Amino acid sequence: MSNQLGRRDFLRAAAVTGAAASLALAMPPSPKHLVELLRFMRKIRHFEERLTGLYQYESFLDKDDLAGDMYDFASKGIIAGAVHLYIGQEAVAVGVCAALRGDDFVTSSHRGHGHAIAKGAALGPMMAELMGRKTGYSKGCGGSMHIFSKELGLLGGNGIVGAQIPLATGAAFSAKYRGSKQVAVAFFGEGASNQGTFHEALHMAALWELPVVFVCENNLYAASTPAVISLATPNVAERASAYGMPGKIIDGQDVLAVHAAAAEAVQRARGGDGPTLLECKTYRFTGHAGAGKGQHNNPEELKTWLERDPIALFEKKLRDDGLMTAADQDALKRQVLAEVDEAVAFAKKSDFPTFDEMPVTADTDLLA
Amino acid sequence: MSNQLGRRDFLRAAAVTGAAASLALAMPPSPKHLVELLRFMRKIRHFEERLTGLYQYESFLDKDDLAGDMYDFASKGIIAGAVHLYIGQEAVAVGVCAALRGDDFVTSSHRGHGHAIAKGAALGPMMAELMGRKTGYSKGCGGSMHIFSKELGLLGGNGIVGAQIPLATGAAFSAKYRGSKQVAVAFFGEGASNQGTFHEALHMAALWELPVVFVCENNLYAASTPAVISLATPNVAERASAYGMPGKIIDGQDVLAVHAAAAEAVQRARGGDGPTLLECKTYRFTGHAGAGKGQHNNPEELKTWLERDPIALFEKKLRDDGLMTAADQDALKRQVLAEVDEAVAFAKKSDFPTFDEMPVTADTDLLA
Amino acid sequence: MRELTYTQAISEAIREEMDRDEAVFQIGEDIGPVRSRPSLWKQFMKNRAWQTPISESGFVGMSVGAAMTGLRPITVIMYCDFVGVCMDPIVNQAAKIHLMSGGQIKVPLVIRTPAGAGTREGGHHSGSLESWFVHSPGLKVVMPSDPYDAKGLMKSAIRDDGPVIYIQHRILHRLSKGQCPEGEWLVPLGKADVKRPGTDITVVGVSAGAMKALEAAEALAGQVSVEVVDPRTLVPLDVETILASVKKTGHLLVVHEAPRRGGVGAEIVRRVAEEGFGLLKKPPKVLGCVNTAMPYSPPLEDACLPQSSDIVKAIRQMLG
Amino acid sequence: MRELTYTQAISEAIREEMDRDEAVFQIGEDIGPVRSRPSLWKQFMKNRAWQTPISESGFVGMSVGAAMTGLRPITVIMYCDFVGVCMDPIVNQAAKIHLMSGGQIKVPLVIRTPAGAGTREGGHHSGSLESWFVHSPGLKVVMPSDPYDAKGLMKSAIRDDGPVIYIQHRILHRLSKGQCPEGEWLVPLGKADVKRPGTDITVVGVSAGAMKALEAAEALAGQVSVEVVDPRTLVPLDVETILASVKKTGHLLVVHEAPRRGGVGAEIVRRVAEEGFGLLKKPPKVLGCVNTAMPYSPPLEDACLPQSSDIVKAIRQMLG
Ligand SMILES: Cc1ncc(C[n+]2csc(CCOP(=O)(O)OP(=O)(O)O)c2C)c(N)n1
Ligand SMILES: Cc1ncc(C[n+]2csc(CCOP(=O)(O)OP(=O)(O)O)c2C)c(N)n1
Ligand SMILES: [Mg+2]
Ligand SMILES: [Mg+2]
Repeated sequence: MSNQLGRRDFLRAAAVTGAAASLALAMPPSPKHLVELLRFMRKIRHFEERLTGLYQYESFLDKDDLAGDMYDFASKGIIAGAVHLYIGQEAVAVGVCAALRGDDFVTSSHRGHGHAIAKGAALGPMMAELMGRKTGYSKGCGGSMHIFSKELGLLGGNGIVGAQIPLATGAAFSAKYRGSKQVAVAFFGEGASNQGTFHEALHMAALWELPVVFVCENNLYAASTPAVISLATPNVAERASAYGMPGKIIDGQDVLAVHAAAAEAVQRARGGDGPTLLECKTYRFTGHAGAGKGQHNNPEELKTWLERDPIALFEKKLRDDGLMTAADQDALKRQVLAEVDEAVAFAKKSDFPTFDEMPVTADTDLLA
Repeated sequence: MSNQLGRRDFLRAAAVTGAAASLALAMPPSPKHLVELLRFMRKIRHFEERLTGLYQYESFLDKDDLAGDMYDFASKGIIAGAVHLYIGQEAVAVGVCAALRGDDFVTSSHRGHGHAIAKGAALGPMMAELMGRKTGYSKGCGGSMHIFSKELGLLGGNGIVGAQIPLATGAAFSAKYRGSKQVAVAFFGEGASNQGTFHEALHMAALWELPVVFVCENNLYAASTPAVISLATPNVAERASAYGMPGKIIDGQDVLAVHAAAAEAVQRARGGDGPTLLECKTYRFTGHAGAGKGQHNNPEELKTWLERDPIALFEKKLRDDGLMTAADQDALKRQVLAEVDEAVAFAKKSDFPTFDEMPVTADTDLLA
Repeated sequence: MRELTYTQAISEAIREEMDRDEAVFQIGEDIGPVRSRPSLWKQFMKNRAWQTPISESGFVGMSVGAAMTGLRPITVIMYCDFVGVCMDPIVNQAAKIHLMSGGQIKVPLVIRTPAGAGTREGGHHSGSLESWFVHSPGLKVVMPSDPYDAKGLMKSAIRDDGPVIYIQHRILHRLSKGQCPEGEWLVPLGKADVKRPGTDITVVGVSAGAMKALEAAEALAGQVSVEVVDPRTLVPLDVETILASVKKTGHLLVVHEAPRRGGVGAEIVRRVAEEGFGLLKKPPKVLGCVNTAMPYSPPLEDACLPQSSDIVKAIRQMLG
Repeated sequence: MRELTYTQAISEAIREEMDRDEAVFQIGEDIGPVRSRPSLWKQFMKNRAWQTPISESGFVGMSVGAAMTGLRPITVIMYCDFVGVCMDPIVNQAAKIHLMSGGQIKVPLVIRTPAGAGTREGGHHSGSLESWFVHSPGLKVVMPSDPYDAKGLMKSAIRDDGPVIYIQHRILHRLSKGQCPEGEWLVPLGKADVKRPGTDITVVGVSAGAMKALEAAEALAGQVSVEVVDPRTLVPLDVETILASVKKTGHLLVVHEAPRRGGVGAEIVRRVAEEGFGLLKKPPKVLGCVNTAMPYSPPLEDACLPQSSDIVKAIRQMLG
């Protein structure tokens, strides 16, 4: 049975050109692949920097507020809503997705642009989604937190903290049931590790030896809440032992360290040996939401983390190893910036969807 | 502030006569207390044995059923509903509750008669509750799974597996907030340890160093599901380390072992040093539900566990230590059986509540 | 023809659909027969019944992930009341992913849950929560009242490409038997059934409400001609059949076990008021559970739930 | 008199009630200002604001346990949509314990949650789920539409001895300002308010629906005399005030942001149909969100939500 099912077209990606996923089989990565890792990190960085500019921020924070919006964002710009930036954490998404095949699955969080781009999402439809256009990945129906791509195995960001963890576990269950040898990855923050879904999903994944990798990005904050007051023990990785699952702590600013750990965990999963929990220690360089325009949690602390900018660290390594010159790197950056320009232009000239184009089935009584 | 609040009458029990709780301060327990421990175990045992007789069991199990009731019970007897017996596990409730003060809090599960009796519940109103009479602890509105007693600090059984764990944690929070030095205990099964509430509540209890003791009764089954296929690792106690909390494995058939471990955990909690997870290895001697009339999960395995009947083991110890003779023990048993008779008589002659007596407030539009 | 019980009918539907499509499997607590760990995965591949830990939000979420990636889970929530611990994966994930993904991703998931009261199980084991799901766009909601519908609707639910909440009634498990054809049949989602034709009053009975309405109709036979309409699916709702009946009778009574306040009775009254204004000769009425948690004590439970005698009384009042 | 914003009004209520009763405290995510662990407990005792991990079912359950044992928590669910992860402690525990304990144990708990759409946050951050709570006996449900009510109802909610769901609207946070007296006032639970008297049609506006109804009434001023009734609390529902208004106008439109299907509009229509049959001259109507998950794209979100222009249009149609 499993073979027959496995052969069906269950989100098996077509050849995904330009996807970080295409780097998967090189371990250790070849020089060409290393440059691609850098390119993907830059794509995320510059894509998101551009969002900041397009987001017309208004603050409503009232210092005496005991009762209002917990989050301080709003925009009347061309990009609206709650836009959570990934800047500072790029090494995690890129390192992990580089260890995946095109047909592997990824679920993500509210902070999902980086995971989508690293899994191979093109910047044009990403930008269009954020501008609510019908050329967006989710036809404008999703927005920043809900970027799906069936062909890339992108099972969506998620607005519910922790909900993506069982979803990835279910995709892994499906892969095992179908015998397809696909692997699933769930990306989530240290804040999400306090949700019941974390416990339930990790436990069942271990119990049933499912091909899933749990990637916790511990960026030390959950919105305004520091990890130091919301985690009873400092390391999320240690929770893995409660399920008899391996748990590892990784330097999330070092893309090669992330990639090596992810490759091992993915191999373990694909080989039928079950799940792994990876805790990547990282940091977000902007405020929680508001496309980078909201207040940062801790500007002092931020300074020391900026010294560990994952892109700068990796560029230095590539120069030190003689694989790229500063000029090469500058050229790559320009290429990416041009790609971002194109994405903005593509999105801006795209139409908004109309109500009648909303993807709903007639039998659900839309207007009843 | 805390003192003022602490002095208010928040479920502080009046002198609770006959409660196991009154044994609390004796550590190690005095001979007199040891006899009381035995008495409480017998009260639970014989109370529940009587339920079996009052439950008019009908089986609906269809071996080919893929779709029906997962549980095989129904009764048209004087006691109806889902009645889960505690027989076999008595040492846990009695050992733990003997380490509590009268004003400490207990939350319990669907299998809650033992916890209620051990915390001091009288058999008459217990039996009346199970017969749905207005003299029952919950005026007949609760039933087997919902026995509450404000004055005994009994915050109810629970029909939702795992829901009682945050409730006890909240009672502990309240005790700490009020500075009342009360301790809360949550009783739950190994099955419940797979619920998200277990994770969330244990984590917050550890984070905030709340005065709560988590008592997991690992009786090797969750309804029809053996722990061996539902726990990824054999010991629930090991999960405590994920929260930086002590976790201990205890022989749940040995009332003194349970009592010693509980006394230590309660002391730790009351002293402000935070929560403990105790895993008591135990076994239920009857089927999951149906007042002991449903099928047992594993009759072969049961035989070996019956050799570790907690009452028989403890009686032997008391005889070996020269604290009681067989005749004393027989007399005690008869006393308890007579108490059960009285409870049945009391309940049977009690009235059913009427609709108009239901404890609902007028402003909730009961009939609107 | 042969006699099937309600649960036999559902079992048969599941077995046939499993034979038909290997992507179909069941997952949930205590659904057996997986009993020992070492051979677990192999057994599963044979059995297609996946017995879980008590982790509803985990395994419902997993079912959504599995449904997004090619499988067709039938996920069991043992009692309807327990959905309180796993509403998120149902209403925020399963129900919304199709729209939020711009129509790319379908979630062919059946959530099957026994509901209903009458067994003296008290406040946590007596619920009927269909109206939460009716109010959650993206879900279909099915509530069969007899074996024929139970089987045919289950098969349609499994073949549907979106998430379907299939609510079976725990009293019907035991009480409902009926003549059924051999072989397979489908009952379409969105088509009500007139279980008993009549001319004086329309009683819309939901799930066990339909059974009780039929009892009441029988009790009134010769005095009042009661038309019993079973909507069978609440989303989509076959309002046309209800309106046609009300047009004929001029009177509407809705019966369900969920509390009256905010129940599907209100929704049915709204549809009739908006779309069939003027058809009613007298005020419509909804009979549901009293607005309270379910008490355990048998006389209280009986008093809180609508009984067929209450239906008889209500009909007499409404027409009298 | 002075001007208060909606959030200032709520803040003031909370602060006053905290001063009045030391059993009152807030608990929830990101409610600050606790920032560092070592001094945590001490700060808490000072601040009465308890910033939690992201563990809603845990801390809501804890709040219930705290409320059962003498405290009066105000528990914050950051967005109404997130209640999917913690319905159980709300509807099975908080709501039912009073009845299940035979009336022994009270649960004086306020669950405060911002709801509503209009901020382009998509499918998981735009929900209004009041009707789930309305259908859960044992809860009271409060939805203020302006600063005066927001403060007065919050104070009543905190002083109530049962669980109260207090739903504040995220758009009103920013847009709603109003003249308020100095000092303290209470608004009772269960008392609707006629926000604008009129004679031609009754518009029952829930939360931001009341604000939009007032805009529509203003737009129609001189042409149609619109009476805007704000129920303020949905449980208990002040049906008398609604019936009195409908008796005068003969027309009923209900406006809310939750989906029409199974929304509180249906419940209000049921009450009017059952208790005020014959008062309506034309079919009643409910304007709610289209029955779909909320799409992100601004034109789609705008099209799915009832706008004041839709209210104007509906009124014209209904009377025309
Ligand atoms: C169930 C739920 N609770 C709360 C929120 C609000 N919220 C959105 S993001 C966030 C913080 C998440 O922190 P973490 O998991 O560490 O991820 P990070 O933002 O740091 O990437 C919170 C509390 C939510 N979206 N869902
Ligand atoms: C949330 C929830 N899921 C499922 C059930 C059904 N159920 C009742 S008892 C039980 C087994 C509980 O096992 P365990 O926690 O080990 O306790 P035990 O019965 O062994 O004492 C189950 C699955 C429930 N009551 N609540
Ligand atoms: Mg974080
Ligand atoms: Mg057990």
